[in-house]
Amino acid sequence: MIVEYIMAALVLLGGFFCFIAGLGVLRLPDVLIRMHASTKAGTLGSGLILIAVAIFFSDIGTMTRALATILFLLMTAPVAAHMIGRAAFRSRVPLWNTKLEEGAEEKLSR
Amino acid sequence: MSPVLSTALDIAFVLVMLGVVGGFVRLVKGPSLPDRVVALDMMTVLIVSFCGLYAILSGQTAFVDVAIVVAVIGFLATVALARYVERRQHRYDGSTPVTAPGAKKEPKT
Amino acid sequence: MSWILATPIIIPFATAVLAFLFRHGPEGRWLSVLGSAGLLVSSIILMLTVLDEGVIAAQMGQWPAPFGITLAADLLSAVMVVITGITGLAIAIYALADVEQRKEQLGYHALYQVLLAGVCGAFLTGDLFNLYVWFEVMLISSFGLLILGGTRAQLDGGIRYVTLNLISTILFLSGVGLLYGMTGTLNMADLHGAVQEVDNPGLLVVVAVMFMIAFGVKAAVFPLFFWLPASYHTPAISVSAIFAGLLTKVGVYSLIRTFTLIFTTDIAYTHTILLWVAGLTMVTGVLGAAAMNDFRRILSFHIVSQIGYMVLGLALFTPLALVGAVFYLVHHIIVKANLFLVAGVARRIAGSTELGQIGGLYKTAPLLALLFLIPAFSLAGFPPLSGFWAKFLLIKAALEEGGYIIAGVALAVGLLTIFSMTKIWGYAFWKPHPAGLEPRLSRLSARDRAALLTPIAALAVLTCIIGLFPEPFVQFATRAAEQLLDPQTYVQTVLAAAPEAGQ
Amino acid sequence: MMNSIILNAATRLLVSLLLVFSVYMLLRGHNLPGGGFIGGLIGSTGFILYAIAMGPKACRKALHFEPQNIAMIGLGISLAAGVFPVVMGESFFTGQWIFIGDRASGDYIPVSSVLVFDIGVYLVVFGAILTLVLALEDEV
Amino acid sequence: MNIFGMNIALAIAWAALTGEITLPSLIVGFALGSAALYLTRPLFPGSDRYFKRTFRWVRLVVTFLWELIVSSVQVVIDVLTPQHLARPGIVSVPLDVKGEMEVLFLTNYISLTPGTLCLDVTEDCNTLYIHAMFADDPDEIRRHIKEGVERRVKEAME
Amino acid sequence: MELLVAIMVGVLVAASVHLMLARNVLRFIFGLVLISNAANLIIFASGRLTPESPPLIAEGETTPALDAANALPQALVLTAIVIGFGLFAFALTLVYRAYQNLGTLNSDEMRVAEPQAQKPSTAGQVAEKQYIARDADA
Amino acid sequence: MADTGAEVPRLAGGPAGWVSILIPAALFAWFAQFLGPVAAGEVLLIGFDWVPSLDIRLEMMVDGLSLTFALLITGIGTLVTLYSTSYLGAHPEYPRFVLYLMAFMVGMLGLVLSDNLIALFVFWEVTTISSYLLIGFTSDSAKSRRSALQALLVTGTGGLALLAGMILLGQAAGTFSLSEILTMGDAIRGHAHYDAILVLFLAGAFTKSAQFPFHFWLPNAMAAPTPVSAYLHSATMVKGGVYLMARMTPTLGGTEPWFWALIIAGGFTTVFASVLSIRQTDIKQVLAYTTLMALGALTLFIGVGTSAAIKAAMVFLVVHSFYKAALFLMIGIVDHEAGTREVGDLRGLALKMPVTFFAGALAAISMAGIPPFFGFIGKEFLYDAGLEAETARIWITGTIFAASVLMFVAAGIAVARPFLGKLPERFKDTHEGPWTMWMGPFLLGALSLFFGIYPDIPEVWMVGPATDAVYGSDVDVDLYLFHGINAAFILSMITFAVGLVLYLAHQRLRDGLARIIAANPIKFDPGWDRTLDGLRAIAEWQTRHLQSGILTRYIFITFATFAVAMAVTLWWQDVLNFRLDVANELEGLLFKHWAVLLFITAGAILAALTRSRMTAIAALGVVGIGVALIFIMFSAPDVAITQLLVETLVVVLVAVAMLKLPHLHVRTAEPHRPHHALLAVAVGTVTTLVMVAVLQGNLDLRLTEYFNETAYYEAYGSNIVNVILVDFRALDTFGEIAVVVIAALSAYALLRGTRYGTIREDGEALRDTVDDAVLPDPAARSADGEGRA
Ligand code: NA
Ligand code: NA
Repeated sequence: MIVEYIMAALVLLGGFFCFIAGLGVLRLPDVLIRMHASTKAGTLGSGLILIAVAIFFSDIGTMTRALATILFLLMTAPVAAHMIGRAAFRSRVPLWNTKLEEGAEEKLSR
Repeated sequence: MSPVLSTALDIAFVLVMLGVVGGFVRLVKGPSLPDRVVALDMMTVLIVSFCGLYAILSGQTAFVDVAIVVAVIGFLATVALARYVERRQHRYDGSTPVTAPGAKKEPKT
Repeated sequence: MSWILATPIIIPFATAVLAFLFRHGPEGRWLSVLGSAGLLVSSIILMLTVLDEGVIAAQMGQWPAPFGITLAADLLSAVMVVITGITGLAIAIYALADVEQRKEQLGYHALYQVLLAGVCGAFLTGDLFNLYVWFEVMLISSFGLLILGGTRAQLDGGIRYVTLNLISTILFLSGVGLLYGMTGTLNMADLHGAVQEVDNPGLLVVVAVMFMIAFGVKAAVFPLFFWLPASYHTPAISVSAIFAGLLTKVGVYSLIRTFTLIFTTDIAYTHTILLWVAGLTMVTGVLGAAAMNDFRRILSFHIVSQIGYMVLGLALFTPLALVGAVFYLVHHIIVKANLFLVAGVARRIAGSTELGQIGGLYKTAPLLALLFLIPAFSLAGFPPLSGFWAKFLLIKAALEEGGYIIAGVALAVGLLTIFSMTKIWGYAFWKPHPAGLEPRLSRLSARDRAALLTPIAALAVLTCIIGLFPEPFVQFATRAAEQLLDPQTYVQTVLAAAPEAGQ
Repeated sequence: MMNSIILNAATRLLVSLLLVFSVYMLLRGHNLPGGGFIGGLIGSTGFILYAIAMGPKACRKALHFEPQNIAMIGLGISLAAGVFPVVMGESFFTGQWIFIGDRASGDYIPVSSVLVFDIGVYLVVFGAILTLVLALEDEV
Repeated sequence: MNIFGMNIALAIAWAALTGEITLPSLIVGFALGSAALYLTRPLFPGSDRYFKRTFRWVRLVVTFLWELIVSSVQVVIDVLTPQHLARPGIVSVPLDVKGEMEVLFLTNYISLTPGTLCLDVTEDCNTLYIHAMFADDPDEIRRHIKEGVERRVKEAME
Repeated sequence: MELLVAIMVGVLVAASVHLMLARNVLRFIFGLVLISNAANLIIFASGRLTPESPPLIAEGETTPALDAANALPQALVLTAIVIGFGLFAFALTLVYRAYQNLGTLNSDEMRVAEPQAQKPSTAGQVAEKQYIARDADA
Repeated sequence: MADTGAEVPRLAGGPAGWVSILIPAALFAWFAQFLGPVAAGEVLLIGFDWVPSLDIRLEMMVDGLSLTFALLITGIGTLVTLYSTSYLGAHPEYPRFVLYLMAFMVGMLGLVLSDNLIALFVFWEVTTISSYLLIGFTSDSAKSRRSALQALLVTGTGGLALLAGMILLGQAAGTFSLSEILTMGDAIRGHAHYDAILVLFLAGAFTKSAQFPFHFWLPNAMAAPTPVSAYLHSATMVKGGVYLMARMTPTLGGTEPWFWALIIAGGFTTVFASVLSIRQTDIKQVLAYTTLMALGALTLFIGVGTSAAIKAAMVFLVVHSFYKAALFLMIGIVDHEAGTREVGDLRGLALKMPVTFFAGALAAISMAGIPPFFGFIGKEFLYDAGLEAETARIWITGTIFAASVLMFVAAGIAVARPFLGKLPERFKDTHEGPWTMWMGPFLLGALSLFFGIYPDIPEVWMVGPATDAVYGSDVDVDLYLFHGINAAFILSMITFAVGLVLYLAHQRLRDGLARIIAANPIKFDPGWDRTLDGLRAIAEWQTRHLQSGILTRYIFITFATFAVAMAVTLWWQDVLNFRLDVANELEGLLFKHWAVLLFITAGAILAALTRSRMTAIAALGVVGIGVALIFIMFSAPDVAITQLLVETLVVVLVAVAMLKLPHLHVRTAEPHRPHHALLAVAVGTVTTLVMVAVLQGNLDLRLTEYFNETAYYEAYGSNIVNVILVDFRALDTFGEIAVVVIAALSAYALLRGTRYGTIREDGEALRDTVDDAVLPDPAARSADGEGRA
């Protein structure tokens, strides 16, 4: 029973972070800031739900797969963010109130 | 499945789908290409959640497999799109009409 | 039993794999010829078996019908496979001199063999979804063949061909889905019975019309034929020829198969539509040909026009009309493929297929002139060549049914066919070459000459044989038509073919 | 080529991981979601990533075989799996099964023409998609 | 690695002994095995390093997870509050780590932790560019990364 | 449930037809992707929709659950998806290459295979060359 | 060149020449053996089954009519082929000529001998084809080509009508056998299809025999080499139509429509052609028009249909064949030796070419109808029959009178003008043609005289039996040269008198005619061109609109066809008569279902409307994901995985391709086209309606149940979808992977086979022709061996 509650909590929390990711992408002022939302909240939300899945099935095969999925997200989400961020910067997307360090412009644009 | 978990799942579904809707609106609004890519990337991550929720709802581990595949390939799509954003902007700056390359060869970048 | 039905699919696929792996050497093209010969042999064995035993069927994977996929051959299927074997071999030989090494290295022979496999699969399958799959196999290999070489005309023609055919494909697929949704089965013999029990018979007609449109695009009937004249003149001649011979005929075959076996619940509605389609197809196609000034484009429009005759046979839906349709199918494949092959030789020695730019073939290449005249006059329906009998049967069938107008249309279209065949003859053969060139076959190397002319001559001889000795062919077509009109044997054979019948 | 150290590093990790994962999906397909298509598709995604990150040339080198040959050989294997029963006197594509071990007790390893067929499917999908993607990548 | 292998073997042995080869039993077995190995480490030369690394890894993962949660909460706050709180900036950080894998690990860590998102690494692996949500004090950010994250990653992966 | 899918299919079809009717052949390709999805949904829905019960035989069982979803249309859809992908990939490369060699994506401007029809008068003159000899009388 | 004294006469045509002569000669001899039995009233049937299942036999029916024709065909054929050896033997295409001529002869023989309607038609068309090839023999000449086509199309049109007529007749009679049909006259004439059959048969006969208004092809056909004209266009082929009418007289004849059709067409043709013959300056054309006149007369008299008329027709048939072939051959010799056929140029050749002159004179006298020549008998019989006719007697007689007068004139023009008078300087070196050439006209001319003197011979062996056959019962035929001074004789005398006057005035007559004709607005020959041009214009108009080259229009028509056909069928079949239980449908739908629905809908609409490529791709991705969600929600994990993988690959490929593709709005701004939007909505609506209707019914789950039950026990798998894919329906999967392989190979070939930039904008024509064609310079080609890279 307690496990059910834990799972319910994880699921709700995960859903909440997912919602925040979506809302953040919608609301935040520029693309790089939006990426903070999608990368962090999205990954965390999915991760929580997957943990709930792992607990729910609790057989070795499913647990490994659920955990593998989490690991995979942790591994790829930041790389994806890096790719988009770099592309955004290079394609000179307007940034909201952003302080640019000297020389960063050239280095990043190449 | 206890009513608690079942209710939590229903709520979570609504939350996840709302997140997806948020992403979709961003996708439509843009305004820049990277914005759209971010929206799409986030949506694929949310689909992972959706699959996880469905796995619990149906009691079928099969949907965990869907989740893992989504995690793998969502990344690939994002990388490809990011490259597109980066390269495209280099090639055609702004929206000035592009002369079709049928007649003469363009230098490779 | 099973192997007899499967070999026309297995052989070309195996050939494709081997020919592709040996694509960089000369082995590839000889493998292709060998494989085509193997296909012909296997198709003849199949035909003999069908003649001997009547309808035959085999359950793939030993799963009983209607659960697994059934391959089945009645006389129509068998003869279509034989014709595929004949034209396949002829064009494989022709390709020895027609297809450049560059294209071979890109996989020409694999594409070609898979095309043949797809065509045979479509003729032999007894399963509607499997038919869809073979259609796709055919379609995608035809895409590849069509653009191989990549001239601008090919790319442009390719876009037209691809877009319109893809639409048809989607319609076909959706139709299969809907039909499954109504009947719960995919096996065509099983569908024959299942459609009788559909709750909403009118809906079945709606789906039938959907299939009609899907197959209509494939068969290039009015008003769905645009893709054909837009593209058939662009690829290599070998490719044009195999397309001209086989592809649209698979559409016609499918129309015949489904509208005799499955969609016969409201003939008054469906087959009346087909009758209109037939007439309009004949007329618009032949007028299109009259407007063209290119050897291959004229021939392409004639394909459309001739499809109208075949559809007419189906639309009339009498025994004699179906005899005519079957006879027409067989005749047309041989003749039309051959005409394209002749066009290829004409281009090789006279420099173009554009009628305004060539000429003089009659004087200096009399053999080619003869080899053109035979299929051309056969196409135009002159006796005693094969085309005459085909038209005769259909017109007789139409008149017997009181279809005076459609018979008149068919006759008038025949006249216009003469008109455009003689246009080619007048410009390419009789008129002197505008550049003063004397196109001679001797300009070709002996090897090329043999590779190019042997298949043409063989097909021409076949045309003459059908024309001079039509009786066995008519009898054959009669039996085939009987099977089509009374599908009970087909249905029972397919559904009863025990999985153990594998040996 | 993306010229990104981060992406390159991630790719190195992912390619082999995806390859292993794809084979896993292939082998379990008969009993759980997966199979030849899915396996082949996942396997190819790894190399697509490789091609995007490090360029098609490097990817071809890593593949060792021409992808179109892989695809064709896959087709040949699938065909052979279907023809084998014909040689054995049964219908085209009749599954041939050998169980190493005792099936009743669940301790067994199945070897079947069906699995061979699925392996062919895997190779076809893998080879074909890479043929396509690499040909396109060559253009970029 | 043979110590790691032994640890795995112990985990499997535990699971086999308990009669259920499930993930929880394996994890328990692994933990018990580690404890056993730790206690008997004089018997295994070089096992010191193994445990040091294991410890650093565990520390890294735990801090990482913690920071992921913190950063997400930060995002939540910014998203849910009506005004945009962020004061974004792009900051360069000189790098000590050299290997590709280390860089990957580092950047992933940075991206998933509060307020920072890794934008790019220069091709010579010398400089890291990050996007910070609160870039009032770039030096503070640099210091946090150099002395916090980078050090821990280096230690874990060396 | 099926009703909703039917409506969705209708929307997808309408959108894809609209795209396919565009002069830009790239839009046609987009339409193709959409309509393939629609066709797959038609097959899928034709097998009727069953929530939350995949056609898998659970370990230790010999048949799937009684309420398991219809497996056949799933297999058909799977086949159709892969075939559709093959066709799409080819169509895309074709459009790609055609753009480079024809210099346009506008199908109205692609007039190589079917050149702009000559003015009827000129065409007539060309064709008439064969008929130059005419007797004056009768 | 010294004569080496070879015993075997040398033929200019070589072996082909010998073949060409010996075949007709042998056939002539063979047919001659039937003269006895046929004269005795026998009808011989010799043949075998050809296509028994269609009631088609290859069977000769040898009776008086067919034997007469057969003998004319082979006899004149022998003479013409002999003539041709000299006329064309040196021509490089002479063997082809012989081939066509032999084919023609076989066709003609088959036509007149066939007992089976369809076999008759087969041979009928053989004559059409071979005459096409013969008229176009001098293929370098545009005039020849045009004439050949004209002949082919005009007679071909008739031929097709004839085919329809024959099929209808065969249906009405229940057989295609002529010998049977000939006995069913009353039944056929009373049949509902009689009028149609008649019209169709006459269309065939009139075109073949060049009856007005289908006459114009025949004078043009004179573009053919002269032996061809002599053989085909006077003696044989053009009489095919006459044969047909004669043959069908017992079956179709004797009715009002038959009568009026034939006498109007025949009479008009007769007068019209004889007037025009005077107008010609080319002697061959003069003869051509007189041939038309003869064909008209024959038609006319077959139409009249009395025993006297049939008798007259048969006599005239034979008479005309003799003299007309002779005259054509004669003018051929003149042309061959003197180089012209113009009546204005030729003079006084009699001494230079005495034999030719003599032969021509014999034939011309026969044609003029002067006793004691066979032609006189022919004319007398015509007058007799005309005067005996029960209806339209005056008109018929008048027609024949006018024709006879003008034939008299034409005979004069054809022979008197070239041979008599003072020899111009330019013909000084002209000499007689070789024996092979004059032998034909000489024999035919001589026979015209011989048969005039001994009319019993043709009467007993040919005309009599022929008349019997046509009339359908025994007719008393008695040919006589002089039968006392009766009305016919008096008319003959008047004919000569008027004819002589007109001959003397014929040049003025010709000028007058030329003026009248010039003023006449109705011109058939240019009308023919206008018909063809009109046809071509229609064809081009249709093709321009239908096969417009505009892809969007093609697609529009395709979808519109779908929408209209489906909508009409839905309405017509009253499919949408069920009541939709919406409440039930919507039961159990949760937020997630609605969300996915909205998600897909919004994605689809976005994809359709956006002008940004990136948005479009993303929208596609959205739809793909949405569909995958449906698969997830409705229990299809395998499909969902595949869908997601494929959808991602789609996005990846598009993203790669778009790096080099232009923006959606660059140069392709889509105009707002309401009819496109309307069609899109229509297609979508129709699809939804059909789908809803289909899903109303119950689904038979036999197949699925079978799979569920056997998957584990017989196919050893637990994932039923996969088991279906790799076992139950493995053949589908195999085909599908073939699609994948080939798609990849094709795309590869497309990308690798055509390097961007290697094909120049203007290089197209070069590639299509030059690359594959062997060029005029054979040296360059042979240098690189096989000529293949
Ligand atoms: Na075709
Ligand atoms: Na399948």
